[in-house]
Amino acid sequence: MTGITLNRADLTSVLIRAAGDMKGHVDQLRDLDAVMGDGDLGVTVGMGSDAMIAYLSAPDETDIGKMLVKCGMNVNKVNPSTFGTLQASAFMGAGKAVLNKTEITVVDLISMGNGAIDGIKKRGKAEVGDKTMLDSLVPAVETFQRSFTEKEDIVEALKAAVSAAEAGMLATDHMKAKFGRGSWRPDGTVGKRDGGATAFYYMIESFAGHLRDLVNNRV
Amino acid sequence: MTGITLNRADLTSVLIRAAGDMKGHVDQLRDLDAVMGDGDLGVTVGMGSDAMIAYLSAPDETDIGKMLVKCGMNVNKVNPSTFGTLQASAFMGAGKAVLNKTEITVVDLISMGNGAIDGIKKRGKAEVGDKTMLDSLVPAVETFQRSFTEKEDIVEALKAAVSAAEAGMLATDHMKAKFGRGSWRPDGTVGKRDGGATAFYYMIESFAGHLRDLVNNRV
Amino acid sequence: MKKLMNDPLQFVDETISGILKAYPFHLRLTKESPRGLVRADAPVKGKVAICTGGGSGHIPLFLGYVGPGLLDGVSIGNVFASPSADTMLAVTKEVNGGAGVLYLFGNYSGDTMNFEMAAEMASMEDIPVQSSVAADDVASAPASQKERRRGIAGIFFAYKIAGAKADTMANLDEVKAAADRVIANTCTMGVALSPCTIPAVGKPNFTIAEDEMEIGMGIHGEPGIERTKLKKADEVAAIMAERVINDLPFKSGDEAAMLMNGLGATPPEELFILSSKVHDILKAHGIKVYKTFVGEYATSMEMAGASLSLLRLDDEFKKLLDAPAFSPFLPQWRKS
Amino acid sequence: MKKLMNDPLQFVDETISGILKAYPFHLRLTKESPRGLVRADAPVKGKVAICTGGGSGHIPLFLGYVGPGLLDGVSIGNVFASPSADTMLAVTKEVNGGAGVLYLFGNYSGDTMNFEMAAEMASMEDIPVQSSVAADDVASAPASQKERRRGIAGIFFAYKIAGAKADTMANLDEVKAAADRVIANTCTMGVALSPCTIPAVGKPNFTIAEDEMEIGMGIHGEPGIERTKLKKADEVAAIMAERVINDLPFKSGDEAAMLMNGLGATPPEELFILSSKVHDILKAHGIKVYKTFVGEYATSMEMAGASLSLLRLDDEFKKLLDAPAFSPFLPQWRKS
Ligand SMILES: Nc1ncnc2c1ncn2[C@@H]1O[C@H](COP(=O)(O)OP(=O)(O)O)[C@@H](O)[C@H]1O
Ligand SMILES: Nc1ncnc2c1ncn2[C@@H]1O[C@H](COP(=O)(O)OP(=O)(O)O)[C@@H](O)[C@H]1O
Ligand SMILES: [Mg+2]
Ligand SMILES: [Mg+2]
Ligand SMILES: [Mg+2]
Ligand SMILES: [Mg+2]
Repeated sequence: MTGITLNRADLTSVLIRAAGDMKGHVDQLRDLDAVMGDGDLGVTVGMGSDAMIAYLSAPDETDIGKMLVKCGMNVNKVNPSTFGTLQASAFMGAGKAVLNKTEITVVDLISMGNGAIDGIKKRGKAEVGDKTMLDSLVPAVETFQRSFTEKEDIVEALKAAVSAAEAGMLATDHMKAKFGRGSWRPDGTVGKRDGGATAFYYMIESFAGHLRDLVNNRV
Repeated sequence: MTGITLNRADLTSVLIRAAGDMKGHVDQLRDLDAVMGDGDLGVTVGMGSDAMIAYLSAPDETDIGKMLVKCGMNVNKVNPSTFGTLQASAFMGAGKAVLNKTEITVVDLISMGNGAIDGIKKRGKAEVGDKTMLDSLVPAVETFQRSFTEKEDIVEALKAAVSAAEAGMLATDHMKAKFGRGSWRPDGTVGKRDGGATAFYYMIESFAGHLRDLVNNRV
Repeated sequence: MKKLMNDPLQFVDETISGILKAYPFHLRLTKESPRGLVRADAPVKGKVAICTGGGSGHIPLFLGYVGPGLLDGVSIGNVFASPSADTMLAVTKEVNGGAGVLYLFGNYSGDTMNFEMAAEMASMEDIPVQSSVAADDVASAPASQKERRRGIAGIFFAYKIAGAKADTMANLDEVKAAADRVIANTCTMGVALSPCTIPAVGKPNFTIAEDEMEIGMGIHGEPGIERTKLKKADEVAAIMAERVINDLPFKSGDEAAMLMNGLGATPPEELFILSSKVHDILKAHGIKVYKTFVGEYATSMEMAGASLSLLRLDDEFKKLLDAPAFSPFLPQWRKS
Repeated sequence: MKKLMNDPLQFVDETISGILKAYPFHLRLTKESPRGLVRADAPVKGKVAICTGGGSGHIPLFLGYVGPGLLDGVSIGNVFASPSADTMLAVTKEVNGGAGVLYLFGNYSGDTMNFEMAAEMASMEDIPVQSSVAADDVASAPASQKERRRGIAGIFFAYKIAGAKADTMANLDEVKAAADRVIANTCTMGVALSPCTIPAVGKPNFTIAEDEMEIGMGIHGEPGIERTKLKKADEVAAIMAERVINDLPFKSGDEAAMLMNGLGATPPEELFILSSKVHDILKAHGIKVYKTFVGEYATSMEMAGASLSLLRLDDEFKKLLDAPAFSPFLPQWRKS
């Protein structure tokens, strides 16, 4: 199960399904953001998902890299909030890692994950531990990479990544916010879960789940 | 009891006492004005009475006419509301009727009453029946004049004047307001007593009462 | 009552004090009255002076309209109460530049009577005075009894145009004629969504439900035409526009200046949403908007609501409306 | 929610539409984005262009500062939300007069990140871009972490002075340096008395008791320093003034420009009562007020409250502050 490749249609179908799933979480995300921030994260994630689905249903690029960059730009256009912009940066970073490709391998997937992290870090200046989306994304990508490098089993690696994302999300409970609206009263954020980390956890979980289904169907 | 004359001190003592009495009616006047107008009549009458008392306690004019004109100007200064301005106009009209006098007779008193009416009418353009202070003042002055001309008894004439003022005040219940804030919804004023007419009734009643006491003491 | 203030009885005097500290180049007190303000450079020799006055609580009304190209002096009353005739006289004496004085004020009985008294006193001091009384609120009396109407935000047009006319060194009769002609061609209609509180009273001047509005309410909370459920901005704009258009009436081919005035708490965003719709309605009626003013020109402290004023224009009015004028209380405008 | 509006989701677009109908001589839309507005005469050849942007609900922020002597273009977000980078890019392209573009905006993460993205895209189109980020809210972070502070009403000074600097045909580095120097010398502190409601959300953004105020609250309802009982105006003025004075710190002998800004529902009368006291406090500290601005310069829709901003002046700042500028959204001012 190592040598899997995904074409543009494979990737868009996984992403579209994951985006669709996100819409089931908007109320929870709104409530989490309302505690420390301004409560728009539900709206924000909903609009971003709609934009993803709209673009990816009829992408105007055959190059997967360019398609992801454009997907990010579309997300930003409808949702230039902090979350939306960083989500867009993640797409653009992922896309830049696989420019000029019409098929991607698992190694490319790892590059995409790291590209997404770079995009978010470059734009948002945050690091792991700052109580942001990075706290679920970074452990997920790292774990996926380590597991796949060690065992060359994508299904296994996806499972491990989801667990790492979940642990990362739960760990934000104990962190102080260094960025975003919570950072103006950092002590007030301790004991509260970060909305952005939660949103990314759900995205990772859905993406991994649909990708696993696709892989399993192929075997 | 016909040939009574009043000097400046007599007149100021009667007016000061009447002004003092007015302050017992401010709550009722506020409530009446609140029904059809803006509810400031209580404040307005209270401030006007204070200004009267302050000025008349140490008037800077020996001429009774000029003193009344200045008293009016002082009332207007602290209270330029509709009521205050018309009350000031009444004082000025009354004063103009007795310019250059240091003593006044009952005939002068009648001229002062008519001067007050002229002052109010000239400034406010209203007539009897328009649901204003004129509805208690005009019958009072007319009745006083008629009664005194017929019977030459000032005490009798004062009593008649107060009854006429009261009847005039009560009659405003059935009138439609043609002036002031009530006039923008005239039908809504029917069934409601006019605050200005009520205030003038109390002023007339107090003025008459204290004047009667003075006359009686002199006999 | 949630106000940033100190002693409610000092509300007006402290406001005046803040204004004088903020804009010493612009305004000064009269020598004889602490409630009279005049242009820092008053009197302007040979120019007809224009005075206004009224109750406090309406900034930029009334004192915000004193300045070059506008008015020369103002008398300031307590909140929602007329200033006194002797303040008006003090102002009159300090602004008179030898060409006489026009009293230009809104139609409320306290103000009218006090300006009348002041005019009589001024004439005893040989200062020629004339009066023009703004009465633009179409909701306060039928068109057949225009002289009974309340004066509200539309007085802005009379201030601007009479001020510019006086700057042309026109004589007192001509300035009064210009003001009267503006008043005759101005119609205003307002809506209120929430009350305000006179500081010395301490409780709201009227009550209105969370889902209600009052159409035609006056700027002191005087009764309007109808209390209804809160409507959409487009409906509110249509109610105001139709009533104002039909009152004069404005006709296809007319040119107009439009003022969408906020009463205090209503955000500019909402005023622009209303004015957008009014523009569309005027266009549909064939009425051309020469100039639009949107913002707070006549307020009622923290009251929420808006009013629409229209002035029918002719060439003279257009020229005078475009003439330069200055006040730190007013938004800037530009020659059209 | 008591608002004069139609569809909450159209709130911003209808506002823009009303503005364009009201002031067609002043502003126009960008060709590529319905959320980008530029000066009607953009681009100005050879002049450094200045762009700003931010969420809606703050008029005159942000679009009211576009005009001659001020800014060249603005990107408009939804209520309290950043505009998108592609709108910013559209604006950048239309205002660039060949001398480059300065992005001058308030310190919020959404805005910062989007302007950064736009700057990267602009540089790919060979338009030189620099950024200056206003962060004047002393209540949002200690002075040692000034760069973390929120940007609030004090950005007005940066707009005015950078705009005037650009008008001198200074180059991009010089205009940025002027803006940065204003930002470094500006401190602001606000108080809020009541919340506001984002139209699409439909309920107030925070709750506060009838007798409470929040000291240091941000213009979107971000947490302040302390929630206390409502205090007298003089105490509120003192709290704001002492905090602002001590932050830079301002010293005896300094000259300052002062802005007493209203958040929306607070009447001008109250702002003047506050500013009167601040004048007295500054005098007692030996700080001379060169120019005072009182009014609504950065609002939060119907929120009640006020903020005090002080800018330390030098000769260049004074000259640039006095330079002519025009916007129909701003009160007039005068050379001192
Ligand atoms: N600088 C940053 N880098 C990475 N993530 C961030 C940063 N700032 C905020 N976040 C994430 O964004 C989430 C909030 O997003 P959003 O609600 O869109 O913010 P806002 O409403 O303040 O624009 C936070 O929960 C956090 O996970
Ligand atoms: N034109 C007028 N002439 C005579 N009296 C008047 C006139 N207008 C109003 N009034 C009287 O004044 C009273 C209201 O006075 P006040 O409360 O001071 O008025 P406002 O608050 O409207 O200035 C009314 O009750 C009425 O008696
Ligand atoms: Mg947000
Ligand atoms: Mg948020
Ligand atoms: Mg009154
Ligand atoms: Mg009254």
